[in-house]
Amino acid sequence: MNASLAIFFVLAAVAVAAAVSLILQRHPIHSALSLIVVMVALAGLYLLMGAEFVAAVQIIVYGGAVMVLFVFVIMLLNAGEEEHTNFSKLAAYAGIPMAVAVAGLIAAAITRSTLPPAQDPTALTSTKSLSMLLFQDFVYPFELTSFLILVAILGAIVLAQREGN
Amino acid sequence: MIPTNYYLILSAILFGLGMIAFVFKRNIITIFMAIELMLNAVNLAFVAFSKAFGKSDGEVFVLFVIVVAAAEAAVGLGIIILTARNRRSLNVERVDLLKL
Amino acid sequence: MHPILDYLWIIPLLPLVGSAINGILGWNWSKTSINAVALGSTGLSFLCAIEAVREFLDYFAQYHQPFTKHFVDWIVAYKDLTIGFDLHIDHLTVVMLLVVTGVGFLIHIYSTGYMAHEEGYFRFFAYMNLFMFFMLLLVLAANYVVLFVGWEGVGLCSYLLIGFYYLKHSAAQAGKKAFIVNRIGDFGFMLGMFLLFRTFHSLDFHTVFEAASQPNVAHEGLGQFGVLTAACLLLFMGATGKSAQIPLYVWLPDAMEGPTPVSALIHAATMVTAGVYVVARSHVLFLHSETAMYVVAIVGCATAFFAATIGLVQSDIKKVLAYSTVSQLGYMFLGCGVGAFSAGIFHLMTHAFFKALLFLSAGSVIHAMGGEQDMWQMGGLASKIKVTFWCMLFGTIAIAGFFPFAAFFSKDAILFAAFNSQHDGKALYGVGLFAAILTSFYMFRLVWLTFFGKNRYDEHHVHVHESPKNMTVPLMILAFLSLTGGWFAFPALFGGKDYFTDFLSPVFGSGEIAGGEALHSLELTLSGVAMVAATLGLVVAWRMYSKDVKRGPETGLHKLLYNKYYVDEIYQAAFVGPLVWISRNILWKAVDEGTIDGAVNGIGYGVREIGDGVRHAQSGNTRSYAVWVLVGAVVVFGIIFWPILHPALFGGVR
Amino acid sequence: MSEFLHQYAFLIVPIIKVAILVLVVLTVDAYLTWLERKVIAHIQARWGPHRVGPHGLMQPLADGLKFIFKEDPMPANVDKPAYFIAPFVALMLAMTSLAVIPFGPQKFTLWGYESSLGIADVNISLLVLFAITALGVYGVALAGWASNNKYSLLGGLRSSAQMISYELALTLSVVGVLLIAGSFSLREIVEQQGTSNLGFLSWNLLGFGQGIGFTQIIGFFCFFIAAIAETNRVPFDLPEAESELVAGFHTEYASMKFAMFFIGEYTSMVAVSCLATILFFGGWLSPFPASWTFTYYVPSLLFIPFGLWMIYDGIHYENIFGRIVLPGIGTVLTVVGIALILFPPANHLLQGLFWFVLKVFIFMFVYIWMRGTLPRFRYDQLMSFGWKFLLPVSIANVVLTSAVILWRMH
Repeated sequence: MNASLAIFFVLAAVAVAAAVSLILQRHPIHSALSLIVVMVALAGLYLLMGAEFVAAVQIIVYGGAVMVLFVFVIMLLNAGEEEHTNFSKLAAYAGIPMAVAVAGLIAAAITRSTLPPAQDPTALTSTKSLSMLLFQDFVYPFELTSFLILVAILGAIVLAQREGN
Repeated sequence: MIPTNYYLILSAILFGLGMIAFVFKRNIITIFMAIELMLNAVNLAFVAFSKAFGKSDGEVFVLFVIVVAAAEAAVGLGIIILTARNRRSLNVERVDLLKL
Repeated sequence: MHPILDYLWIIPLLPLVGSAINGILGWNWSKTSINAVALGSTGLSFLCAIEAVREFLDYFAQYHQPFTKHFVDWIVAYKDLTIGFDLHIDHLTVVMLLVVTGVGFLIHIYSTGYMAHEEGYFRFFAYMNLFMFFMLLLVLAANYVVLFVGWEGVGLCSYLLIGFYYLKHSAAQAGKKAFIVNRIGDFGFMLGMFLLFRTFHSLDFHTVFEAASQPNVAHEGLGQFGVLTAACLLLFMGATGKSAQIPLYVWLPDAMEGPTPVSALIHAATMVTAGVYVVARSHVLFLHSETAMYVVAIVGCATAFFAATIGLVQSDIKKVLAYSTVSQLGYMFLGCGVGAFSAGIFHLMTHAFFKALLFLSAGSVIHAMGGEQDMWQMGGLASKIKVTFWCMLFGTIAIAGFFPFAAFFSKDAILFAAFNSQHDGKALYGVGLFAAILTSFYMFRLVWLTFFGKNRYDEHHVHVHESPKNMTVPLMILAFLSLTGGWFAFPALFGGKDYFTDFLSPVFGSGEIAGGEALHSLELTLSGVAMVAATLGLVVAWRMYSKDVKRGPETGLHKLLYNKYYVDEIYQAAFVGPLVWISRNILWKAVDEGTIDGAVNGIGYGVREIGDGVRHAQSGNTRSYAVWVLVGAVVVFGIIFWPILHPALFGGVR
Repeated sequence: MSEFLHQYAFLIVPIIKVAILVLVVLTVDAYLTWLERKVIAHIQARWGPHRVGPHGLMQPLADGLKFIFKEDPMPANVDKPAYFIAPFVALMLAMTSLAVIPFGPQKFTLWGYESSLGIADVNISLLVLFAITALGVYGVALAGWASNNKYSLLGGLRSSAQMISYELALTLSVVGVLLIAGSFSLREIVEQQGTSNLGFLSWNLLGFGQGIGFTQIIGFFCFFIAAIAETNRVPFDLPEAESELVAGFHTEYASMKFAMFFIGEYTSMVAVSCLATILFFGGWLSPFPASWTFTYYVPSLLFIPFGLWMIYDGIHYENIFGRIVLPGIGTVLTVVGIALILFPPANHLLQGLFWFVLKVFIFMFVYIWMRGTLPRFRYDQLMSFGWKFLLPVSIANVVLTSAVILWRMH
């Protein structure tokens, strides 16, 4: 039970607990907060694995931009408690079992599978090597994503602007 | 020294929770968050794998996933705003006309 | 060096081009330019034909074999079904070629005058040229398939031209009738082709005839008939359709609804003789099957007599000529049937001349009478339209078979051959002779009713006038031809040789029944008898119609004949009625509406019902969609992870 | 005892450092409020606080006591968890952001555990810093939303929008520096600025004498403006615009929770100032070329006169503070000054810290100065400025810098 394992379990517990609370919270903003906690915990796990750049990006983009957008929108629409309608009988009865089934399948598959153990997780992925990979091997996907973002921006603007202006 | 499977199991659990949230919650925004949660779970798996195999490709993929998620959030929230304006409700079960 | 033979396709192609130009571009052209195209193309192809004939004779002198040229592979379907676009010339083809192009050209010239005041001038000539194209294809074909293309094509053109006045209901009906009746014949023709292919694995004339000349094939297979008998009878069925023999002759009289030049070209001179041509072309096969020959002879003879009797009482000038055409075609088949193919072809040629002449003259008469066709509304025209009168008279004498006009020789040859044939030759001869009497009778009746006696038409409305030059000149040419056309056989009378038969001998060769020189005293006698018969007909006609007659009441036999033995009505009752009934009640109501539409609509209903059921799955409720996605995910993961999962799933968890 | 220390030094030493840092920062924040009030007062030709203690030096203490002892009401219909968490988030993040900032060049070894001036010395400290500032928005946003009050909500909305908008500019404006330094580590960035012997000319601000360096003055202005916006200071203090929104997002907060926001704001000011110092002003490097040894005495030359002045000024006051405290501090300063002259090693030890603090102090002063001078933006002006001017300019800066670097490399 060395330190890193302890940290892992703590973070994992935090993440799972936050995810559960995301489900249980009635108010979207609480769900959002829980999700932020999950993300921070995941960032911690990334650090634990030595993927520090990913961790930082995780917090900056997810925590600092995406989730802020969520919170912002929740505030903008002044969303209240969610009402528990059950119009879809299917979702009401079959939904959660199905989700559990999928998760169970994946988990079972993982436990069955034999992976090489993580090689020295403390070895940091140097940002340089990452950027080399990103800008040499994956340069076309990278450019494509930039284009995707451009499109997304346009779409968001078109969607969000009120009719008339 | 943490076995990769731990990470994968954790990611599976988070993914499952995300799916449960997806089918269980009624609020569009929360459902959106559920999707983000699932994406995060996948990211965790990616990083775990990239560490397990000692290649950084997984992390690059994570970056891509994050970017795509950001774009998706921008558009999706735009749609949500529009829907909420027109339907006066954020409950997905009340937004079932297959049109704005 | 044979420039035209090497490019033989130029001959049919020219009319096709003319037809295409006129048909596509000619709709707003002046008549002169349309004439230029139409006459130019046909005239050119006539010249080419002459040149081709010259070259062919030259070629034949060298190689002593018919000329066949393979141009392109047309159908290469089955391992031994390879049909090329092949053209073929031998002496038979030469005759047909000259007749078709020559007469066709003359009739084209004539049409420029006759159709001058008609609507759809360009359409008429486009059809005519198209007809020329198909007819030439028919006569030049080197295998049954190309021939069949021409065969169908002329059928199409005949349909189009019969229905030329498509606003006239009777014309449209006549066109349909012609087409459908021909279809019956063509059905037989196709079956014949299939049978030949099945037997000889080829449809090229050369191959088929080579194989057929083998002694062993004659009596193989197919019940008590030989295959060849069956094939010949089927081909002959096609011939009866196209050449208007019993029982399929009924369309030809109605075909007179078309413009008169059409009647002259298609329904007298060329197309209707296609059947004869096919029989003559396939003589090798026919000679192997006595049954078939006998059938041909019987049918021909019967038709000759039958049609002649009907012709006796018709009042419509063109109807009379139509029935006479049928009867003359009967003669030709009689000739072929008794094995005198050259005689049949000979009569075909002469008939082409004088029947074209008669029709065109009749057309000229009608033209003069301003469209009147009923002979009872004419009379005393001889003095008014002299040229037409003389031409008509020439034609009449020719067809009646007076010496020394064309039919005298040709018909004589046929009757002589019939007389000599082993199978009931005398009977055939007798009937043929009687038909000859009838022929001369109804022809002279026509002449007298039309040209003599006091006129029975209204002077004030009808302004009788002679036709223009471009109509009369072809008449004169044809008149000349129908005088001299028979003189090939002149020497035969005096023990000399029959040049026409001689000319065709490379084709028919030994196939000919050698009536022969030995009996030419008998031949003289028979000719004399024929003369007497013709005169007899003339005299009777003169006695009956020279003094002006009123149209008597139709009673008894006369009525029967006038109504053509009620054949149309019988067909109507026997075939058409039931057919229509079946088509309407079974094919239409039951099969089409019930089964096919039922299936189609049923599918439609089914789809709609299913959609109506499935529709509810798409509630628009995102959560249910999500659950569906999850269901799919379960399945997919189950499949993907199966290899590593099944111990886990079946209690193998440790 | 000592082996225990040696064994757990990796825990104990950081804890000690954190304790010290927190103590110092809190004091600094407190006296920043005093400084602010004084400066603004003088800008506005007033005296400012001068009742509590000499020059009102005891004022921050008094305020602190007041905050502590005030009643802490919980307004009706607030979202309790969020309402409660928000100030902690604000303060905690602000404090955390200081954790990665190196205050000096020295590394010292304590109980066999080597550590540096500054809590954590991670090699992506800049990214961490940005991550923390990125999260900083939640404090304000949550507070505004949770307190169930129109003004607060508007404040919260504004702040979240504003922070998202200016964060981009903030991040992009430092890319130039990153390109030059080729590292995320603040320490390396500082050291790289000191490579050449040119003094302040070689700072990133001017960027002379570095191999591939290029002046980041544009980057600096973008950074500074964006930073002010990030910290919700005048002229970007719309989230708490008194004239429009009473007190903006913290309208409903009182006593200690309010104090937390307050402290958090000042702490982030400090942090941002430190960051600006490090990125553009050479951090702890002295503005003079290292070869000019006499500049080592600049600190003492400042301390001694200031101390003497304090002693002289102190004796005007008849009360205990005047008689004892001020002269005491004055004496200490003087003694330190003299000591620095006498003991060069100590002087050497103190140089970096001195310059660093001095630069940060100047930045703080500029903050206050601006608050005293500039009017507040209108909201739409704020947005259009952020998106249509600041962002393009910083992007242009990135492009320009990278182009120059590329050109210099070949």
